[in-house]
Amino acid sequence: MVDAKKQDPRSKFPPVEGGKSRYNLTSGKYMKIWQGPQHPGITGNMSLELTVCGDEVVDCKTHVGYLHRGFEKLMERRKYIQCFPLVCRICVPEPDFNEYLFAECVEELAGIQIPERAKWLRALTLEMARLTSFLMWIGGQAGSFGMGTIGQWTVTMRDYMLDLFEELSGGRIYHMYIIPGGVRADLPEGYEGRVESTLKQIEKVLKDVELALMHNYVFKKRAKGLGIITPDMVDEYGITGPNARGSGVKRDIRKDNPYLIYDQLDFEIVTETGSDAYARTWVRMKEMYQSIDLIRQMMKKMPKEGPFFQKLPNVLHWKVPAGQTYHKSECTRGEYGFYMVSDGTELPRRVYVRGPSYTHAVTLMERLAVNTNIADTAGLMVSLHTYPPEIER
Amino acid sequence: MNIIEDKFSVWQKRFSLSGFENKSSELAFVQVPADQTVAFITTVRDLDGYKHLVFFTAVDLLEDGVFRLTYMLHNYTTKHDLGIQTDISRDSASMESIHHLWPHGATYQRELKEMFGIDFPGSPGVNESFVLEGWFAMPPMRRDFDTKEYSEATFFPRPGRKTFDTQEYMKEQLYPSEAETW
Amino acid sequence: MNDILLKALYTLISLFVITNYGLLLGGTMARVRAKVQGRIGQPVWQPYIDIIKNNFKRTGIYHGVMFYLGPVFRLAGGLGTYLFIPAVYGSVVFANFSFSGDLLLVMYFIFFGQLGMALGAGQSGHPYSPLGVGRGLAQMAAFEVPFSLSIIAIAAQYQTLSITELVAAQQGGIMNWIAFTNPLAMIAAMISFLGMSMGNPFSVVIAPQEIPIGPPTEMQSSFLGMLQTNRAIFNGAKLVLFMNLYFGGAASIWVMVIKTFLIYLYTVIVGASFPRFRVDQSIRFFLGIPTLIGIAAVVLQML
Amino acid sequence: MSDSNKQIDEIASQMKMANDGLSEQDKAYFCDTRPHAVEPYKGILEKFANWARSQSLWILGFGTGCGAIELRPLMTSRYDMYRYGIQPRPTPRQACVFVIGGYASVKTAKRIVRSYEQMQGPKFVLGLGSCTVNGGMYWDSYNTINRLDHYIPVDVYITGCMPRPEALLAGFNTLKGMIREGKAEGMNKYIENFDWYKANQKKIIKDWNMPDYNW
Amino acid sequence: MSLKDIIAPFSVWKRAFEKPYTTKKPLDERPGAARYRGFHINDMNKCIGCGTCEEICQNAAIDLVPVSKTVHGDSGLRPKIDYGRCCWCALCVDICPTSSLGMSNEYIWIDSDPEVFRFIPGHDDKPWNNSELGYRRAEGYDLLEGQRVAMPMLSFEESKKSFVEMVQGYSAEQARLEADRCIACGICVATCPAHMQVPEYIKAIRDDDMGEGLKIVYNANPLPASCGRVCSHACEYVCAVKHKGEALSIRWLKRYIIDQIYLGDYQKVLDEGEPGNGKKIAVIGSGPGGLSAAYYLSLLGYAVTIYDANDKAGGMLRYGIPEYRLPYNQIDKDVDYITSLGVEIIQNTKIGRDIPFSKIYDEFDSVFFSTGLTDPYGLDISGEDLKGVIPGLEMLDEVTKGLVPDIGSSVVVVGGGNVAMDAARTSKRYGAEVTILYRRRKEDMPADEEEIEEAQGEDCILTTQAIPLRLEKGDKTRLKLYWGKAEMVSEGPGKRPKPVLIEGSEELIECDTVITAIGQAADYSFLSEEITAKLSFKRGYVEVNEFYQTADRKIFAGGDIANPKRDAISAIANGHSAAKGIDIYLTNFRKLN
Repeated sequence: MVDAKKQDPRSKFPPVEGGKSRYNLTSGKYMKIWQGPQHPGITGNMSLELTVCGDEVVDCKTHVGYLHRGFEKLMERRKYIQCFPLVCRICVPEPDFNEYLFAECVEELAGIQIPERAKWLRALTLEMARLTSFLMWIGGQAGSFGMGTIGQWTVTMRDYMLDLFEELSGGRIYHMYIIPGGVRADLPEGYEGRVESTLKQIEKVLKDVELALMHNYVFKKRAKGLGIITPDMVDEYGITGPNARGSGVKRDIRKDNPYLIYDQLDFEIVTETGSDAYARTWVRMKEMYQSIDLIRQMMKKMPKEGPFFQKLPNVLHWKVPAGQTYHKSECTRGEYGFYMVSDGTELPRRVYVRGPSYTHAVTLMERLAVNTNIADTAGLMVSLHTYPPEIER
Repeated sequence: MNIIEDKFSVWQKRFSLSGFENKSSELAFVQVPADQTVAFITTVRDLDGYKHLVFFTAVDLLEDGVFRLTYMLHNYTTKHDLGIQTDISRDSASMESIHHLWPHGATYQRELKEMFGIDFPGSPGVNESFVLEGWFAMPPMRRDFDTKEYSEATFFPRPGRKTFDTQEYMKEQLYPSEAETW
Repeated sequence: MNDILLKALYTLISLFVITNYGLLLGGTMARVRAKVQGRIGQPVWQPYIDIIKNNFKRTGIYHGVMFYLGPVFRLAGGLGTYLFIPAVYGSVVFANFSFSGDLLLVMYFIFFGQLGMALGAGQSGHPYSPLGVGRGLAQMAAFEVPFSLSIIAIAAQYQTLSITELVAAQQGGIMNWIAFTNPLAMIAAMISFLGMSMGNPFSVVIAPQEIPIGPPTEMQSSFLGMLQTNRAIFNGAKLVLFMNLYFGGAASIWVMVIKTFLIYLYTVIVGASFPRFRVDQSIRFFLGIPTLIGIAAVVLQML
Repeated sequence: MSDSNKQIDEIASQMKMANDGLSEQDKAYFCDTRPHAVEPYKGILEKFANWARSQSLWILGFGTGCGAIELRPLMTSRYDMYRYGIQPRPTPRQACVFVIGGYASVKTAKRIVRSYEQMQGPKFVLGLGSCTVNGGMYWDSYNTINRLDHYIPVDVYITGCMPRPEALLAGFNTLKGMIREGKAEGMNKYIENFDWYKANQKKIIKDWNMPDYNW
Repeated sequence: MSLKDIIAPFSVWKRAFEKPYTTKKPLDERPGAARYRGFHINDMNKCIGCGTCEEICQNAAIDLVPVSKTVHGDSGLRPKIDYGRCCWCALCVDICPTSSLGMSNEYIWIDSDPEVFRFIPGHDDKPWNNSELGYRRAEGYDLLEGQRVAMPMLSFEESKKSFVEMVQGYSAEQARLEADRCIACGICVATCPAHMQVPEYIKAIRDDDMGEGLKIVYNANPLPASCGRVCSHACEYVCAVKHKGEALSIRWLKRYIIDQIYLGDYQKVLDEGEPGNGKKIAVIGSGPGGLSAAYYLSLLGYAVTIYDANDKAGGMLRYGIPEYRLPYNQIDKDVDYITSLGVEIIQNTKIGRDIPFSKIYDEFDSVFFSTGLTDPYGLDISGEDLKGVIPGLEMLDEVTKGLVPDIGSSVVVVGGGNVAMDAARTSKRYGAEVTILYRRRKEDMPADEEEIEEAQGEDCILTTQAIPLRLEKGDKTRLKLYWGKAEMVSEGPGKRPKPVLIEGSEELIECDTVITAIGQAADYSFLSEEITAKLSFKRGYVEVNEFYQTADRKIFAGGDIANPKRDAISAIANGHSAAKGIDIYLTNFRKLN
């Protein structure tokens, strides 16, 4: 069986079979260069092994593992509560999804019902995390095409969001807020007002960004037609999230399999039909506005008072009944899932983390990079919004 | 919920399924013998709309001497996740490849080969290292691999730590006498 | 003999001034750029410290003779460019070595530095360097087209290739500036100036994100210090050149400062607002509208 | 048990190294030649040089771990490290500060060593977070190093997980002070104890060869 | 390419005319948020060194190191945190049972020496030690349970009518829930006089492994059925969980284990002990001390004979504690297992009266006596010898023997100890109106808190700060008791205040019976004179060494006569120590001779 990628019909360059180096590097026609792990154009710490002919990429191979810490192994020898600080590290820009999914899996296996307010608070942090992550992403997308100004603004806006997180949870990056049983603390006093003023500020900057970036001749020139994901590739490559929605595929777990309180919120799935990096940027821009709207809705609809934590059995020797489950949620990059197996002891038997970047950054990237200009690989990679730690964990 | 149960009875006519576990309206698990797995996956993919390979992973059931492989598939129409599980022997673990169904299956298989030592003959690049580099020990996700021991032997924990056990220390301080030791 | 010594002294003064001016201009513009980005920005004198630090590096790896010579060529290019441009009209000190055909020599020197750099970068062995050099040369070839057309147009208009004479021709009021007497030539040249100053959207040569950081990937320590000094001089030289060619030159050093500052600000204004083109896109861009404008300018003169 | 051991050996033998297929000559990319220590200048000249070094810190843009996430705000307008003379550089040749963002997996450790050696002296290393001190959260992981100072010399440690950007700025201030006082001589320390560092590095980095560049 | 696409991007320059986002002085302007998880702080006075923080830390970042003096309920250890491991998750703060651990909002600590990042919060001098802000566990979020699982009990209405056991015992579910609260710190072990392995047997309950539990319990306590009901549970006063609210009900969990296993199954679980070695030991008194010594001696292979003056074994457990607290069949359960090991109990034989002490002294290889305190103190007021004034113990003893005490319809109990409460509540069960008089305040009462509460719950009237003045023969009732009000006079700091009679205050209670329960003294009359001369006594106690060996090397003594704690569990511990001592004395002459 020949790998589908190797027969990419778009490639002008003949594939060579046999698993050997397919391009004769000594011929002088091809050159192999590495992008990353030490490279500002790479998302996180990973690398692309590119074979180029002139300015054109003829073969791309993703190398990951630079951030492999063995989370899944480490969790096998930690108690359930001890896994809680660990999981958020799997995804740094958006740690809350890990916390939520881990908590959700444990709660299901242990049969714990969390209070209503905890659900709202969880959804609130998740949505805030989405906004935060997108804000950094848009800076990266503009930056990967050389427009540093946008990144300077939006990363600052992200920082304002981090201030909110810090106030709520006590941590800027690793919030460790969603714990099995609920959340760790209630909203501080006057939080709503500060959220609103931050959102207003972000909205203003987003308007500016939209004007300066989305209606930018050069940006359009670069992003349009870059990294085209056709709708039929979506299932084949397991593409989820904005990458799929940018191709007009209407899928959003928040709507399809609503979790927490998403069924009580009023929103529509954002789609674009351009299928390229530009369309994906639009999807994410719109999802930022959507997130802002959802945060506002939640602030309004949230029960104003009530318990936010359901007492757990003593966590020092908490035995979760045997069983297995899978939970997923819609993070900024796509479907984020936790598969958990418990064997009835104090330690989880297996926790598997399904990160959307797993397919986006490896198989999909390897396919899309072929035949792009070498200067576009960074932009292409960012437009897939990949994050390496969730690949290698 | 009934839909999946109906489907299950249809599938059961063709495959020897067992261990059907209907977790919720969104999730079910089913066990398939190893030799029928890929055929079953192909069937549900092509005929039942489970087009999306969510993930593919293994659990090391050391006590039973098997690896339990889990293929999680998703059906976007019914919005249902189906976990297809199969047990393969731990010794000379090998499984049929699914990279022809989904290209990213090859990545999962590459990872499983590296982390568990499960072979997938024919899967592209399955022997290439994935996340590890220069790894010569047992595949680390195997249950009998002790990561703490390995870490302490390989890396250098900073010396100079000493801790006291509360109970032991209080005994030393408050009732060191042999008369009260039992 | 005295004349030569005096000339040498004047040249040194002129170089000293332009180097410092270039460095300060660079520092100032970094602050201006920072302002758009909503921050304070580096100190104005930061380029000095960077150069001092780079020259004080204890080690420096080299990859062969050409690697040594690359920055030297580059610096020679920068110096050459500047030394044939009269910086201040009518000033003895800043007249430099202007002569009747200096415009051609200047254009050659603009190219020369880049070529020298290409040799050095090529020997560094890093794959990013030749990629960057390739991009740089390709893009340069492209922006030279409208620029050359513009030069041809004004040379035809004033029947001279001497910068001093061109400046002299523009004296006596703002409407005498070539910018107004031959706006098409000015527009073509100013667009190609964006490419020449390697700011966005034509900065892909030294872009950190798009694979190479360009020719200087392997350049470090005093090599880098030399390149930075050159950048200051070269920048100054280009600004002075454009000022002389299109904006009436400068009768005093203060006028020069103001005019060059504004010209530089123009590239910064464009640079902060746009991402960068890929090299093929920028080539297409330069060979499109700017070239057409340049041709139009030439044709208008020919008519 | 022996069966499974055999199987593991088999798996190990099937694993391909990144540079498989290269000639023996090409494989030895790693620089084992001994560098030479460079003595600092004496007196006011060195003081001046140190002042300049402290005021112009160029960070290598290599996000080795999660600490990299806080470099982003630091570089952008909220914290604006440029005003302190600190800026990122994309290539190790031009950088003089290496910020190790927390944990380093074995695979990254190799790149860290490589990048560190490519940097030109004097060069400084900042260790972020617990992980660089004693392994941090990943103290029992099979793939992360526990003590960074066993592999490269570290000048300043900043506690926290993650350290806030302010803590990083404070760390840079400390580093600046050390440079001005002439205390940040990590590079010479590395050269003087070259064998020790190399032995430590070789103990963990089994796949010692570098990836196959064809330059 | 539209014109908008060219012009719109220049809108970025708007920003150039606005205020920069940059924080001017980031190091001064932005302290951590009020909840920031910064560096640790620890309240040294609150911390008890339980080590729960160390237990929950997934990074093995916390060591416990000696800092202060070890006392009961405080190990003297304090957490030392390795910032080369910490991840600032604050789980240690969340779980800290005393809430002594917290986090400041300080977050800058920079050093070039990696070895310095280990410190003892609160002990080492750090600038953030007094930080008010920073992470603390939020209200409404708690990882530990502070409330006890409620014990099913008879209502007071029910209980005061009969001698049915009032505390009904946990169900399996309740026991597991209660056992789940344990944090297994082990601080209680030092405080338990018998040093029972409390965390281990509680773990056995969690694991639902009663056999294991029983084994652990019998390791240190051969009378668990009794102790599980009436132990004075010193452990619960030092329990780390108590700082969160209520202590773990360690006593009732122990009882739960015993209640789950039939006596007949004991042998399957417990060790048989060593084979007989032919040596004979005499034990005088079958109270907890004696039974404990007998049990451990018989495990060591000695032939043990217990001499007891009453007709049933158990001593004060049986005759001093009413049945509603400790049913007799539970004492029987403990005693029966001990006798099943071959221990011989000779009842109704009082040494000194029926058999001379010297005979036993000569006949056996060693003698252990724990005869307890049997002589009640008198009230020392006039009219004390009137009819109707009876000592509390005597009354309880009668009840145990099945006699109906002659108490009439109204009773005054004088005293504040457990005996007083027992007497009062027993009287209540015979239908009397009961008033308890106590000299000091309620918080000074030596009786267990729950006993006082239950006594009050059963409508016993508690009158504190009341000093009996004199007794007179009554008119309608048998007696008239005059008492005076007392005020508490401070005796200086650290000392407990003394009750002093308020001159002129005098009140009267008319009653049928006055039960005195203000303490007892030991009775050493059974010892032969020559032995008495050999032994040394101090304030009524026999002087013993750590193995409870008296000045006569052959004689060991324990229980209330040898230790001032005066409770069953101490007596059990004494018996155990003495058994060890006897073993050493008989096998290893050099050591204890």
